[in-house]
Amino acid sequence: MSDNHNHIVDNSLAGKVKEHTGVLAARCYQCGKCSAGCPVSEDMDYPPSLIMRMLQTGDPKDEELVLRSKSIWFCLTCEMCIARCPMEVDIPPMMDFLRGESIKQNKANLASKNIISFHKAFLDSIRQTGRLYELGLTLDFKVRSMKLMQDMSIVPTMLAKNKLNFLPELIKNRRNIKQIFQKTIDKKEETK
Amino acid sequence: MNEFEPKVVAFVCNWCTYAGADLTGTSRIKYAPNVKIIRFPCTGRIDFMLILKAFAKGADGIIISGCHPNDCHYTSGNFHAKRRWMVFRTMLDFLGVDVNRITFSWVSAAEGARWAEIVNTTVDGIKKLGPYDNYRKMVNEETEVNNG
Amino acid sequence: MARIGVFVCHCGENISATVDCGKVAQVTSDIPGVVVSVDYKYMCSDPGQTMIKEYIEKKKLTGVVVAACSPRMHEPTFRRACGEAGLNPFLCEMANVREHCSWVHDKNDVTTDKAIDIVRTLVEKVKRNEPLMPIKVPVTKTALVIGGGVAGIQSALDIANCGHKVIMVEKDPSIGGHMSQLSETFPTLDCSQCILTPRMVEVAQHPNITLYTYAEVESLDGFIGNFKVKIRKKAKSLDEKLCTGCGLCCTKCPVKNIPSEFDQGLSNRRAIYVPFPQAVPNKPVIDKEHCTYYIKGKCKVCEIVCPTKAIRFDQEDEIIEVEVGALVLATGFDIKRADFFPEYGFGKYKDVIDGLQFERIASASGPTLGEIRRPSDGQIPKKIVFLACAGSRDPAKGIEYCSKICCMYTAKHAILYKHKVHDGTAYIFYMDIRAAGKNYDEFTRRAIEEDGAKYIRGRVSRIYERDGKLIVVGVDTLMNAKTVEIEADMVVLATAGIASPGAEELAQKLHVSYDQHKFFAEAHPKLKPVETNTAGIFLAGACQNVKDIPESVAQASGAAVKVCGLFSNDELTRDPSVAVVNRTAPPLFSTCVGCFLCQSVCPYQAIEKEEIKSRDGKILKTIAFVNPSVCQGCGTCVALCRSKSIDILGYTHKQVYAEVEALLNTL
Amino acid sequence: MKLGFYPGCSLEGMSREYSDSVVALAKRFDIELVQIPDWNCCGATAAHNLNKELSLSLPARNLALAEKEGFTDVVVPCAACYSRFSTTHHELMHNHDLRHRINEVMEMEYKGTINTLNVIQFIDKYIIDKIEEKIVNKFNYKAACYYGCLLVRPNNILGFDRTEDPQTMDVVMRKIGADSIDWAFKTECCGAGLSVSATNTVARLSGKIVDDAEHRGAEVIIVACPMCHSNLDMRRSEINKYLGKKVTTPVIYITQALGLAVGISEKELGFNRHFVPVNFPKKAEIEKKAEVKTQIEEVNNG
Repeated sequence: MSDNHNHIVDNSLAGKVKEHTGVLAARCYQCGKCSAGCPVSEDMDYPPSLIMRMLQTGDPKDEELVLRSKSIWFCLTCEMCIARCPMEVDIPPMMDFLRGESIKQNKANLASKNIISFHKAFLDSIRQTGRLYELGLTLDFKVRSMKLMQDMSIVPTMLAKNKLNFLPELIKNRRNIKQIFQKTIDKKEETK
Repeated sequence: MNEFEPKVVAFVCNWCTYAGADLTGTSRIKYAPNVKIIRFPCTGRIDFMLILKAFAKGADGIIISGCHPNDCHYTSGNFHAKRRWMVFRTMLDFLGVDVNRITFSWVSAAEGARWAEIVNTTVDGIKKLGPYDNYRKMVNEETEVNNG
Repeated sequence: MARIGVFVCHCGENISATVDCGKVAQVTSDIPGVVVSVDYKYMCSDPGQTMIKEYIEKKKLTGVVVAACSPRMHEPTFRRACGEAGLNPFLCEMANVREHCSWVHDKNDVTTDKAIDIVRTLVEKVKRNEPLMPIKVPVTKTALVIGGGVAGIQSALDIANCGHKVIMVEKDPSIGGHMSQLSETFPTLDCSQCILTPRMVEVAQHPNITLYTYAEVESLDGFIGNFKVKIRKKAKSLDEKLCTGCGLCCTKCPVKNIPSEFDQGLSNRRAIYVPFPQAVPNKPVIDKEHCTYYIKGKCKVCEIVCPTKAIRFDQEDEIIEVEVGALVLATGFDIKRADFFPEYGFGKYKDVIDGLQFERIASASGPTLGEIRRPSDGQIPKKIVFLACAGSRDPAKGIEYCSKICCMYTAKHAILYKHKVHDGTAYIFYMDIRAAGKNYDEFTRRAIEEDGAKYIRGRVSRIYERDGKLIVVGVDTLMNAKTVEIEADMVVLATAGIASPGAEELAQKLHVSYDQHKFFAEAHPKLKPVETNTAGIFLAGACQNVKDIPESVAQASGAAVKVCGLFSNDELTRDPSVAVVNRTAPPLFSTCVGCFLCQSVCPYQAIEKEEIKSRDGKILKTIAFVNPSVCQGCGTCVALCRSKSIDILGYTHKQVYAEVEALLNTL
Repeated sequence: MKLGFYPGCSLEGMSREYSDSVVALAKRFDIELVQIPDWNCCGATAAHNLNKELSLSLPARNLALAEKEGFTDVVVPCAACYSRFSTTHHELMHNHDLRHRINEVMEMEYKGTINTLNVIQFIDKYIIDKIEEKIVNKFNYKAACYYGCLLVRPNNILGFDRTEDPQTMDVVMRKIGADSIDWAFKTECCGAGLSVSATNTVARLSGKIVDDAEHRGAEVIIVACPMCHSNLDMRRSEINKYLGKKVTTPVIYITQALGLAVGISEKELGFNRHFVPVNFPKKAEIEKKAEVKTQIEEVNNG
């Protein structure tokens, strides 16, 4: 009610988060329940509650760290944080937004490039075929991440147990899918 | 600045809504200045002819507010008000008075924020409806007829 | 011709910050009938009031309008001033330009114009005011105290010791409230029972106090100084005069497995029981819901064993009617059970308990006789974890406000634990330590420094059981939000304090207002903390919001003083704004046609039939008559009267219609 | 009866045994699951990690297609897809501008008539009441029902069971004679999308889950999500490495468990595709067990 009245544009990262996801960083009172419950907080350089704090400070240095952090890429969007947050601060959509922002500004964390390249490979597979082509995905991922040997142990078994298709499944209306990509993610990347 | 600023009269009871509006002040919650309050001991006292009077004299909207059901300082005044309002409302409607210009609500002594909210929503609503000239015109014509 | 004086107050900056008071004075001086209009920094100050008085005399004023704060604030002040200057107090009205104008709008012309309109409105009203004489009503010098906790006890004793009669109503079988359940009290660690029980006994024995336990207020009528209260005495199935409180019945009753309310379900009681050994009165009641006789129609063991034949199965609830002059509400609070927190497993795991249960475990009179033993297997917990804010400050699952007492009692729990389990470790997960109070912060420091309580700043995400241990998964936000896992033997949740279950219903019975959390609302957040909006009803203790013992007791004494102050007069002057039926010259006598619709709606049965007789006693007309000492001035009859024959003094048709016109600036 | 069916990519590939078991089970109850024609991948975690509109458009296309086919209930066995579908539906229904934008992006219209069912909801709605009379051999094992994240969270959107200590799966399993154990990792995350990219993390998270289940004497872990399955099953060697012990507790889909109970062959259910061998005691023993159990019950009741 009250904040409807001020129309000042907030250019801080927290401001952008508020604008795009409706999440008000200031609402977090740093109880840390999210960090306590987060399954990957020990893989994160900054557990969720710390990310919230860094948004609260509004210090450009902190915002930089957030966008370059591993944390935003390790977030599994398992929704545990919001399920237990006493202040109902909806972190997962915020993380989604931060990832997008991080890529836009070319600040994606290097140590997390596997995750990112996996996501990209995943999307490309859809872009080409309309569906996920797992074998292709794994190979593509290996090329992107240069982890040629990883998982080689299980791939044969996967084939043996015919868990992997040799040939990709193609959907008919691939044009449609391509359009969807062009109108959304590609466009976004141009604008950056 | 030449946007239409409606005149809204609020008839409120002394024990709940008047005190509630005081609390709005004490807690410094801002609201639209278009509303002016007239204090009654109880909504039960409010004579609905006042509504017509107010419209005739230039009000564009009206708020009537008292204690929540069961909370009336006088046990049942607000129930009588409510019941009479039910009847009166349909009558006004029948007579062609725009009942959307009248807000009937409960605000307790502890609901400062709620009072501000009700005022703002009512004022916004009336702004959309515009000034209530046609009622005033109607009334004045009548008086002319009576005089002529 | 009216001669009105307008006095515009700046209230320091409070009004003048957004309203141009000078302009208000200047513009309103042009209103016909206004002979003087001035503004001043503090009207309510002595010089301010003197100024008003001087103008009344100098200008021969017939009415005064003070444009300042809410009439609920200073109307009495200014009316008294007018009275002192020889002007009838009811010819003084207040224009509320602070709460309803300067505080809620920004600084600009619109706000000033609104202030002017408000003043104009009251000028037009006051022109039409009639001098009124306050109505005098007698005061019944007996107080009713609802609730027998520490607050109720304090109020009752204070009032009784001032020589006034007190009636105390307690819904449970014994007085004592939550305080009697506590082990030791912060910040001094003195034993709760030791300081409370003497006062409980004092209440029972005080010549001025009548105690009704196992009783509740049924209804309330009347008004300040003259309330009529119906009290329901629930059947105890016992003749209290005969019962000696030997307690034999309680040992023989075959129904053994009812969870004890007093021990928070950690022990069992019988169907006929005394809630706890020090109960006052120390006499049993039969719990009809569980008693075999009331369920199956046979048993009567208690009746057989009772040496004085005091059991009365046929006893009925009894309604007692009393007249009192004032009420003190001391119904206390309740704790929110923590089972709305599935992630903490309260109710699933026996050894996850709440604060009040820990009090019972730590209490010498408790189920473990004061030894810290966990409920599941009676083992002594070597690692214990306390969770602060388990429900408080939690809009998602609990309540948004801070329960205030948890920080302190959790620190106390940690200390008590360390005193009883020397080789044990106490962990406390907290967000903030709120220890504002005399010797409070020192107390929490003591818990940390002397008794080695391990405070961890962060919340707990979840608790699960594994191999008989409770795995507490929390975080330390002072260590880069590092996750902390503790294998605990017992967990104590500092659950939130909430309004007691019956609060809303009671508030509605008594017509006192309450807030969104169902706590009773004080008349003014700062200046009237013990009054309610209903004159003659006062607040004591945690029924207003969660309070600790010292605060409750202080407020209780405050309420007591208010009551005694009220009782220091033999009669009260009441606001004379009551309804009157108009009288006109014969042969009409009154426009009242005697339909008596008004009679049917009057909530106070204040309207009677009046017969107008001729000299030779012939009844000429029967019209309505309003009894001024009964009428409360709600005005429902006024709005209802079809012939507009009833008017309410201070809110007459003339006045309100004039107000409407003035408000719309069309006079 | 015909119902809409969205297998999703993993059910076509890595986890086709899941898809097979769902279809086979449905058939047993005379329900035909009809695939949404020309369905596409929902984008799973990847899409909404990188671009919001994309992450909504991909599922929206499928919803729209389903709507065109005139389905109302669409069964989506993959928890990830289920979550994406539900979220998309919720977002589009609560934000009109967004809905228009997305419709425009995919050049199709989604009105919002589709009701997405996860596999448990499907069982609950169409199968559970009829299952008793069809049970051939009781599935009487100690089962740890694992829900993972995406089935129960976020509750305000999915509104399926409660986020902490959910019960629906357990109820179903008890119906077919299983003894569903109370354990602590029902809804902890398995590592989901990080399976390929951050294997160690997955090993740790899934490790804790498998360990707790085994520790509490579970003979089998029941799942309803291909990602959970691949992490708990395919990644078992990494898991065991992390735990430093060999845990052999098999992981099967709830539909496979029900399948067994109503007498569908292990082959048909595709047990051979699992990494961790699923070898339950022979049927005879099961039946014996069952008899004993029923006898005991009779004794208790009589």
